[in-house]
Amino acid sequence: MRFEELDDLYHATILEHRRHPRNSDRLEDPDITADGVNPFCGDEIHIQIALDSEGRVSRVGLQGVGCAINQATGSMLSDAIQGKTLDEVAALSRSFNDLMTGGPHSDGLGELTTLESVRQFPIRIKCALLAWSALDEGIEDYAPARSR
Amino acid sequence: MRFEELDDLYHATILEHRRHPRNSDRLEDPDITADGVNPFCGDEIHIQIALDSEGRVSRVGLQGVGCAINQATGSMLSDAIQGKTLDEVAALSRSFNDLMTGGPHSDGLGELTTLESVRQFPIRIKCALLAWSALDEGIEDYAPARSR
Amino acid sequence: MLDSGKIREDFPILSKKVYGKPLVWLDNAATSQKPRSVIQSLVDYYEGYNANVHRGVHALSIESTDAFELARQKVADFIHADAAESIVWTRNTTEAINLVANTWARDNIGAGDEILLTPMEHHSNLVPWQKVAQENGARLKFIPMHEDGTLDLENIDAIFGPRTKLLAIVHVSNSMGTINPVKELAARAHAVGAMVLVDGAQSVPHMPVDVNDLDCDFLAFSGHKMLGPTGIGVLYAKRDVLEEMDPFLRGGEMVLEVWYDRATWNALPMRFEAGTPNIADAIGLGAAVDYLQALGMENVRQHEVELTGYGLKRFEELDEVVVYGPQNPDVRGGAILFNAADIHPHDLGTIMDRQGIAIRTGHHCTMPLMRTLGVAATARASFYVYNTTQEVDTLVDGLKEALEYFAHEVRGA
Amino acid sequence: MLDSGKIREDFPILSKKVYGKPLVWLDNAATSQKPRSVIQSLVDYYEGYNANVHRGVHALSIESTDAFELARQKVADFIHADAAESIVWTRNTTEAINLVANTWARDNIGAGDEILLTPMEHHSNLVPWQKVAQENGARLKFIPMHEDGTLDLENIDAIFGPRTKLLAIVHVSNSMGTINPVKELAARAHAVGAMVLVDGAQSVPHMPVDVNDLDCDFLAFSGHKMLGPTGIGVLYAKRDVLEEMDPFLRGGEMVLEVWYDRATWNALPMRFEAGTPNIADAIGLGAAVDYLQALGMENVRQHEVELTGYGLKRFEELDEVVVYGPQNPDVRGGAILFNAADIHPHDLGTIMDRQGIAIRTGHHCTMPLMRTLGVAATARASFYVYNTTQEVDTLVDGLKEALEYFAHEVRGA
Ligand SMILES: Cc1ncc(COP(=O)(O)O)c(C=O)c1O
Ligand SMILES: Cc1ncc(COP(=O)(O)O)c(C=O)c1O
Repeated sequence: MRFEELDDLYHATILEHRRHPRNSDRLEDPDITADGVNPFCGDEIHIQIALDSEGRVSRVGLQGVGCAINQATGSMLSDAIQGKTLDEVAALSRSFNDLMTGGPHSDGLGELTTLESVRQFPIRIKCALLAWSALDEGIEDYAPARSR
Repeated sequence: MRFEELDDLYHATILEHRRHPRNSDRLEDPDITADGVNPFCGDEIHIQIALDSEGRVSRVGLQGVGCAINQATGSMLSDAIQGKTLDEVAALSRSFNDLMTGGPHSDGLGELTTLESVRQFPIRIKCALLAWSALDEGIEDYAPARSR
Repeated sequence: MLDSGKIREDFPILSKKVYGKPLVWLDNAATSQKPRSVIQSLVDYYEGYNANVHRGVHALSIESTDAFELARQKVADFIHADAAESIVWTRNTTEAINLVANTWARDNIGAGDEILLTPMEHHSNLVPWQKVAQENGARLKFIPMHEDGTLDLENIDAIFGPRTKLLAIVHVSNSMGTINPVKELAARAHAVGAMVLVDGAQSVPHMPVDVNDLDCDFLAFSGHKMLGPTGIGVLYAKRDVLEEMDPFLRGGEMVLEVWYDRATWNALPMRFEAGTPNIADAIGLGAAVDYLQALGMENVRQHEVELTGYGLKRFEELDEVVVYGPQNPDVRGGAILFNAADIHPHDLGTIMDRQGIAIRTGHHCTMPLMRTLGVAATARASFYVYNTTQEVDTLVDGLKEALEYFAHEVRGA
Repeated sequence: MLDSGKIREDFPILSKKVYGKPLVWLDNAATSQKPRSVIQSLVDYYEGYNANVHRGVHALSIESTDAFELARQKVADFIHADAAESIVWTRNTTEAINLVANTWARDNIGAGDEILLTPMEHHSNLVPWQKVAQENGARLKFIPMHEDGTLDLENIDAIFGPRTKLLAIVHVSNSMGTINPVKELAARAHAVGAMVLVDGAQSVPHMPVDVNDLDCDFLAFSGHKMLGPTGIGVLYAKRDVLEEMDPFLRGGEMVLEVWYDRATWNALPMRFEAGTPNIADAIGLGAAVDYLQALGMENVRQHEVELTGYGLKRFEELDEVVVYGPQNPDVRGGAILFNAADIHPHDLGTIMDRQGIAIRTGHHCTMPLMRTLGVAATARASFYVYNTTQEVDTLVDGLKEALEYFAHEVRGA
């Protein structure tokens, strides 16, 4: 059987992240928490973020169950947002969404760019977006608390 | 336009009965009353029967609204049951039902036999049966009262 | 405006003969015929990409889901709805109205509240409200009607009040053709805080309908009356109204998460679509909408105004025939309701049938209206895009002969 | 027993290619494919005799009514129902169950009463009862289940009691294939005066089902899972039960007489069919029943026992794959539920899809069961009359390669 057409989707980088997810330890005292579920897949993602005094992401915890795409995206995300301000994280999230929907996207996505292949499998795009939409909501929920 | 195929359904005898329904005066003190409605057609039939001392039909009143078939059948019925015992009326009703369903039927139906043509118009058979099923029910309701 | 001759070629059934005579289909208010493109869309689905929708990762499921949701978008565009989420698939108009009766109405209409209707409602927009009234202690109230079948709005201010919770009104009467001033009445209803449900079974197929212009909260219609397959209908509802409503039917597809003792609901509009939907026929309705859009709904309307005007004029030749409903074709739909003085509608129906002419006879699912008109039954001829003035002639000539036929009684077997 | 090779020729879609590979349709528990005769029955209807049923006097209406009612009789005969009046058309299994929940159950289940279910119910036979329980103050109770997905009936005497009012049970589990001893449980239920509803969505299409033998009060199933069109389903109910039930949806067709303030109901089964029915698809389901009857349901069952037995055996070659449900093909239906140790079902689904193999992945509308099995999602291959042992081989070989593929991670773009 020839699986070439799958090699983009299951790119080595993606499978490596899935096998060895980064930052998987749960943070005990996070500033921000974010949770996403996709009941149709049984996929779950849980994110904790600690900020430093300047409001930059200092530590990330991310745990989840789900398919390779969902798992790998989460792992890459947990690396990619390190050291960024929340505004920068939000911009990154927009950029990743653009990548998935085929729009023009900035090139600051690093490893995440390997997920571009998911676009050839439209039904799986939501797998790649679960962690990001959870993150967006987490940040949104945090923002009003911050301005209180 | 050629209506020949309709000439059986709208046989002269049938149209004549429809135009001049027999026994249409309402009886004031009937022994038996029977009413039938077919809401889908808006058809109605109301029958009153007076019995003589021997239990034979002595007078009939029959009023109704509805199509030619329904009206004509009612009119013929009101003639045909005169002088009969209730058992004979019930037998006549069975015989008419047989005529409509294409079964073997006795030949005591007289004029009613002209309605045999209705069988070529199956959707109209219920029009011919309305008066008879009302009559059947009226007799059934009367029977227990009689045996009390 | 429409080239009916050309249109007819798209409808295979119209070349059929009945008792050796060409079929003249004038029973469109009951159900319409279907163009080849709609029939073919069903064949294409079953031969090419039949699969259950929404939860499959395989190719056919993705293809069927896309086509199914595209059909929803087509229907949304057709009635100018803002979003496809406002379109809930049902079996027919009747189920759409029952959905609202069993959800929004059940939860929002209380004792002493009023549901406002018209005397010309189809049973499907009357009997569901009788149940709500009975169970919730509400009252049905009817807008008065003139003899010509138009609403009597003289005392309209007295009709709407603080207890009015719902106006449920037929847009175009399936019996008399009356077009009701739904937009104006909806504004009145909203002014007293009432909701508005429009029975669009006879308007959506026949004229441009814009839910934003009407500003109705609910609109119900049936696919089978607008060139689409049987088994598919639509409930349109404003998004925020739908969002607040409890689900109706429950089961697969409409849930988000389920535990043994409880469940949460899926997003709109799936929340209101329990179980495997009627996928093929939804796609078929999409094809019907394509067909109507290509004709142009203004043209469809214009065609029917012309046919109805012509028909009403020709009916004047028939002395013994009474026509019900408004007489001006510009303010009525394409249905002519009538009675021949001396011939019962069913006899008329049978005689027409033997000439290949299909008309409807009886109460047209408006029994109370029949009583109000003082008749037990009536006959109805109703038009659509493929009907022609020649067919109207066939009908009127056929009626003439029927009248003559019944006038002569001395015939023998 | 069945000649699947010959059968396949009757199904146009089966000659389709997906990504250049022959379609291997193993998603039959979600929906089945359709033979040419069923598709043609729809074309024949729309091209030949499309008309609204039951109230027309014209030729087409009579023809469509006859075909529509003949289809009902065919379905009645198929499940050995005594009378066609026991067959109510619905959209699908889900609507059929909701009909009972909103009528019989709403009126007959009271506070403290118990509704007995199993842990393997499809959402459609669970969520409607949650609503009844909540609104009427009743309790849902679940028959315990063994690890292998069969019911644990050891303490069965303690399970049925005087408060048991309804047993609502899936005949064949759509997830695990378990065949439940419905007949025995129905007898128990009746012994305590409870009613019995059987979810036959996965039994009626796949094996002989006799409602009199099962002695169930209600049986629900879907046309689209048994070679029929989408949009048509069936509620069977015992005649005397149906006779006592209040109507569900209200409107045209289900009424006898209507006044402005009240209505009376039509005869069975129309009383439960409001509005224009899905005429074409009911006739299509009749054609599907003809097709299945010609094959013989005993043969259909035998074919699936063989395929499932073969499949379960071949699955044993896959070390890293867990199969759920009972292992003996004689006591289970034709669905194999499984998980590959290290590959998420959705990744598996995508990999199979690219080989042309359609399997289903996820929770199969049995989320609570998935939790009981301790998994978030699973994969399922399910069989029908046109599937072959070669297709089972394609599936198992494909799974092998997928497992190998995921085992090697060092690949680059
Ligand atoms: C066991 C079972 N019950 C109920 C259903 C629901 O069927 P439908 O979606 O046709 O209503 C299904 C199918 O999905 C099923 O497999
Ligand atoms: C005005 C109107 N409302 C409701 C209906 C009911 O439509 P359906 O039978 O498709 O539910 C009809 C059609 O019969 C109608 O003409």
